[in-house]
Amino acid sequence: MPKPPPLLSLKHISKSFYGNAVLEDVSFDVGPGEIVGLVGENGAGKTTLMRILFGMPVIAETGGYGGQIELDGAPVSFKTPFDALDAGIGMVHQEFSLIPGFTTTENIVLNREPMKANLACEVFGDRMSVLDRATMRSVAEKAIDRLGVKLDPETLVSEMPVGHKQFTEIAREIIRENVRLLVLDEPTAVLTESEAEILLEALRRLAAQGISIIFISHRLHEITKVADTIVVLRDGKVVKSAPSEGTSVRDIAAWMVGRSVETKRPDLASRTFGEEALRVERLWVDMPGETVRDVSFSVRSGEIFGIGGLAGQGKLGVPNGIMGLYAGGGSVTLHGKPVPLNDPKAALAMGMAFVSEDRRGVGLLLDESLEWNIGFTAMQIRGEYLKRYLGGLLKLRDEAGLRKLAEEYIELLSIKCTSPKQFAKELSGGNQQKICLAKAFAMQPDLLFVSEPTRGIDVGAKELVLKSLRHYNRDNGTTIVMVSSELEELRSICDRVAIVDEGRIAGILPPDADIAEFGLLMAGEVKEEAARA
Amino acid sequence: MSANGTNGISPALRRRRLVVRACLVALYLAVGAWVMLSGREHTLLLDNKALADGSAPAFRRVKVYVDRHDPIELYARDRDMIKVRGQGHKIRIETNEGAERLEASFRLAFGEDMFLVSVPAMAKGDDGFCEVFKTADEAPRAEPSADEATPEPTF
Amino acid sequence: MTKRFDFKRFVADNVVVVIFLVLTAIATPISGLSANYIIQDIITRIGRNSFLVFSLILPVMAGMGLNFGMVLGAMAGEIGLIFAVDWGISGVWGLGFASLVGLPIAVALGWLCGSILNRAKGREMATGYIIGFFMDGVYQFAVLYLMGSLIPMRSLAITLSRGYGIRNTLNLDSVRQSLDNLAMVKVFGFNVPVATYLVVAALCVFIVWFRKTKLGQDMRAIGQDQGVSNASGIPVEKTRIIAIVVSTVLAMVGQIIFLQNMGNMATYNAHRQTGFFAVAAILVGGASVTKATIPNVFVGVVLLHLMYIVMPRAGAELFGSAQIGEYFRDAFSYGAIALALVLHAWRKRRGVEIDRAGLRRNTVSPDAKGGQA
Amino acid sequence: MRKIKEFAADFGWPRIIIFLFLVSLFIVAPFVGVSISRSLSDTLNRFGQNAILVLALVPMVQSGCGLNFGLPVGIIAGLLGSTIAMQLGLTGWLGFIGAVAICVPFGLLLGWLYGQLLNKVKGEEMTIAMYVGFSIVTFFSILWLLLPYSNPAMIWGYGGAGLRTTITLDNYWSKILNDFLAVRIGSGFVFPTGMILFFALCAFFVYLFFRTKTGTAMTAVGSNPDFARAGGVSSDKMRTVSVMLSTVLGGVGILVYQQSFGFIQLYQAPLYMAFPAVAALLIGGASVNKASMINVVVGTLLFQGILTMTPSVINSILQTDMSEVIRIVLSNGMILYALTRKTKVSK
Repeated sequence: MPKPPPLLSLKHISKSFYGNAVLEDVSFDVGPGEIVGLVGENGAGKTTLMRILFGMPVIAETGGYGGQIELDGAPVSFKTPFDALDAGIGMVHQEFSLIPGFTTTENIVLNREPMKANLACEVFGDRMSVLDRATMRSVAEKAIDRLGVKLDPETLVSEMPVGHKQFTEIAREIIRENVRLLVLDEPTAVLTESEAEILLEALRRLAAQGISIIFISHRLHEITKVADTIVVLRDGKVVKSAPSEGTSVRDIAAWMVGRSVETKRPDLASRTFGEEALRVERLWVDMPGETVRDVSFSVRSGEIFGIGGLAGQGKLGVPNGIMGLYAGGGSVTLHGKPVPLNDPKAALAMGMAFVSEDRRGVGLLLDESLEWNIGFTAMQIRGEYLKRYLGGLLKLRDEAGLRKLAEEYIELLSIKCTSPKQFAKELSGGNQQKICLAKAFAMQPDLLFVSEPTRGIDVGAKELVLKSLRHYNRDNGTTIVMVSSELEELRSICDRVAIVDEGRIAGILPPDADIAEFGLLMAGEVKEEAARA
Repeated sequence: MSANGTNGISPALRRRRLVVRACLVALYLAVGAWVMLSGREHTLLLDNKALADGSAPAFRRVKVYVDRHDPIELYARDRDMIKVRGQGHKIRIETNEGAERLEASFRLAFGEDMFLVSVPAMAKGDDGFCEVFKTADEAPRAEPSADEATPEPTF
Repeated sequence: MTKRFDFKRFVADNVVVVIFLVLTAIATPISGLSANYIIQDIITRIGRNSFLVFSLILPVMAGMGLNFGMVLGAMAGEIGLIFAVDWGISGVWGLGFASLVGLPIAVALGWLCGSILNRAKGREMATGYIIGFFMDGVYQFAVLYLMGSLIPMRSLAITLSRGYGIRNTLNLDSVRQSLDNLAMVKVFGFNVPVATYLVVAALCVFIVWFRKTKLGQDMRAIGQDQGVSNASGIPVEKTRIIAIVVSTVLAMVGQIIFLQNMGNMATYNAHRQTGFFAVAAILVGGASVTKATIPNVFVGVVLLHLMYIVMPRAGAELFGSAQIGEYFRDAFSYGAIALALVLHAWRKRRGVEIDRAGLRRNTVSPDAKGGQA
Repeated sequence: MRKIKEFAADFGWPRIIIFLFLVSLFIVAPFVGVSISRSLSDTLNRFGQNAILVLALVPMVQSGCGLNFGLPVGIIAGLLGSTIAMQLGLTGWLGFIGAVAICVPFGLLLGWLYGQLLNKVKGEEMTIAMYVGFSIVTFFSILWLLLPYSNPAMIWGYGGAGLRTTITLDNYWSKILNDFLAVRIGSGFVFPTGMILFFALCAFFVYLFFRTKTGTAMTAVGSNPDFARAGGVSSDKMRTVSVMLSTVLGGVGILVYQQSFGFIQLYQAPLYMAFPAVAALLIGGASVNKASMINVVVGTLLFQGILTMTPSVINSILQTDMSEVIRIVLSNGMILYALTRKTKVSK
């Protein structure tokens, strides 16, 4: 069978943010009616690629992209997402983009409502037309029909189950007459198994009607089930583009995470640990987007424990829950003493410290000086850096002490700044991260949680941050629990690495275990394989 | 943006809407002028006094009808006041004393507030029976100081 | 599925309405006013006030909260009336003339107000309130210093003796109750200003129709989620401005109707309390910052004004001082607004928590209950 | 040049214009026969009279509760203090100190309640604060009529019950701070040393407070509540403390205002008192979420300076009293500017 000419073809796409290459020479084709499964770790460049395809303004603002996008063989370049929509490309985002108080119908036809003109339009324009409710409904029903799902056109979005919301989103994209290509970004992430099943069925139906689909998911078995072609991105490059026939989940997992360099950890043998320091049992944390469902693990004193996994699976919820920043439950003990949950002050007072992944949101006082940033928690929790006056009646901030502390850490972590009085917002990302570390170190913690310590900082700073963590662990014997999306990083520094998937720990591996093992755990495929075996 | 289609309306439609809107502006102005003219209130002073040149005596008793207002009865040397709206008006009198003219129409100048209508002059057939009336005390009056603008201090 | 009527929930959802019902129910018999007197007064006040209150509905629909900036419209209406009186345009003609003069002013002020509110997203209400104060200064400047000097004034009866500026009280004799009296009909012994009611009814029809238009649908969408609306191509900022412009124009007409019934106008104070009365009325009627309907307006006007009628007399009977009654009603009106705003803010937060709890139930395995929840 | 531009953008054009306006008023003043020394004296007097009310806004701005339009809550506490002190027959220094002593517990109590309420409505504090202020003023209007005050200097001469709308402090503690150590220079200039000293004392206490552990935590809550929470600080508690502090300062502020003004104003008088204070703070360079002592001093001087100078100078030039209009447009324009200014989001 001769292959029809591709509908969309991406040719040598490259993109860099501030000299940091995110995409390099990415090329692949999407044929008419073909389903392409796009797979990759977080940060592999999937989102950036889709942003380029959609002409998101952020791309142009950061200097455009290289390479060419062709639609039906003709080069195209979209300036806004609306241009892409006009060209027949629809996108379903991970977050729902629906009006909660509107019905299914109203959402499906949002801003494309069929209308009946009247006299007022002559004066005030088309927007004075009255909505044609009957046609609206029939348009919506047609779209629902095309999807082949059960959806009541008159239910309010706020009252429907998540799955139906997802279908409504897709229905909205396919009512346009010219729609030819749909991009779905993690559409099954919020769905239950059975809902996901129905969705996949609907996608197949659409493909059969000639609509091409780019399907982004980390659930590899879904990809193998529904995709015709699988494209694997890693570090901004296409590492593999293969028909899904004859490709196993294990292959994809290996391609996704696999790097040529094997991690060697000669130091592992010489590491010794003390008693059990932290014990977590049946922890659940209600952190939006990072829900932890049921996590149990234990860490020994002096150990560096890594927690990895894909974004949204709940790895970030673990430290945030234990430190009391998000509502949670379960039992956590530190050296045998129970840690009260939902109480940050108590958690800090027990000798735990936390470097948050949300550096600018939670980690720093952007509009205050570095002295404040570094010393604040120590002052509030440990009562340090306060000077007593009037026999202890009046305790004022010890500016000199704070300054000394700040200078000490600026020296220690080689933080680049003009003075300890500089505002935190004026520093670069890497130096801000060091400030966050300094804040945690100033607490002289017994147990340190570090969450995404190297996110968004340059390579040099990354090395420095990791080195200071390693040294801190070695010199002070501090137990460290490190959460990171970067598997390599975890494997290079941790003594054990746990992988979190769907709010549960999928498995705990030594850092020098086979890379494919990690990949399978991350993709949640272990259960499946075990069931099959 | 083109999703809602307003940008893509045809030039013909655009022109038609432009015309409609221009008409609407014209209509707005026309209605304004119409309302202004027909709503304009004038005060008529109905005067039943002998004319200064003695050419017509005052009626001893006369009933005056202005437009559709209730009739006003005037005795000799009476003066009464009536407020009318608009510029064109009709006046009609009923009397037993005989008159050369019982009915007349007249127009008022838009810009003036008060007119003096001499009933004997009108009855005589004089066309200048309605003239602008200027009050002597239209100069700024001394007014109670309480009415001076002293807005209460507020925020 | 039949929904059982939940009394507790009903009270909780309409607590402001319930409080006012109870208050007036207690105060009415104490006041000793006759039913006839009260009903006649209410009939008059519905005609006088409801138009003003209606002007709040559209901005609520567009998610901009209660439009305290409606006083701008009231000012435009007052300027229209000043010109109508100055030019001696009387009767309903005068009202029409005032509206025609006020229209462009209201549109311009509304546009200005909407643009400012677009720069203060998230705190529209406080900003709208301050815009009202600010424009009050500008209004004073225009009416007190420009009218008669830069803007020619004809009538000496309304200008101050110093030659410019408008007097403190404007006599509206020439238009007094001209709309009310256009078709005053006696129904069961009560005087009903049918023409005024017809105007209000026409406005209701307009609002019902407007909700069905594309623009109305866009406003509802923006009111619920600006981000989503923007992403689907609805011009958010422009639509918000339109909502405020329409509101301002309606307030302009409303103020003219209000003042023709009153018969005279405190040139510099008439608009000051307009926003407060309108907002209090619609909240007392059970509306919230995000939802306001036509019944809310009528219930609110009736309840609020019932209290305004009976409270001073009840105070006089009970404490021997009508002043206390007046303070009582002011305190309750301010309190009602504060309470409604507090309840709304509180419900919004509770709503978020309930959503989150729902999420947790879906995702957290029910048997994972080791610690305290 | 660029530096100047940056500075202007940072400081805000409206403030610079207001500053230049005030300077030009002072330059013009002698030419139209307005005495500079008297104007300066008036400005200082009004500064002392209002500065603590402006200062009262600072804690809530710093803790992230926004501009305290609910300042009347504190003012009510102050009114309770002064009326009760008067009822008890306290005069002179005893009277003033007594009034402050009575006002503080009321301020703490009302502030605590008010703070609890504001914690329930995070994000919409300003509108609600405004109406809480209005409600409490009207509610206390009832109480002024009903409470069993009996000092004949305070109650209506006839009728018997209820407090007067304005109560003179002439035989109590009128001008007691103003006259304390007051320095007279020439014919028109009086420096109200006592009052300025008292303000300086209050400002110093607030300054000290913001250097304590609690004060530091409060600033952090206002700057980034998530950071504070992660640092083990309860933002609700800090906000409540800031509201209580603001309310007490509001009460003390109105007491200072009263002794300088010579009268206690009751009933509807406190209704709009928050607005000039807010305007003054904003003119001084504060924003909706950041304020300092310098903002208070500069803002109150500028605002009160303009209020003093416009009636006399503009009146002499234009032969009309436009000061009222200028005041309204200026102060509300300033608040409007602050509310609509795109707050620099540093996230």
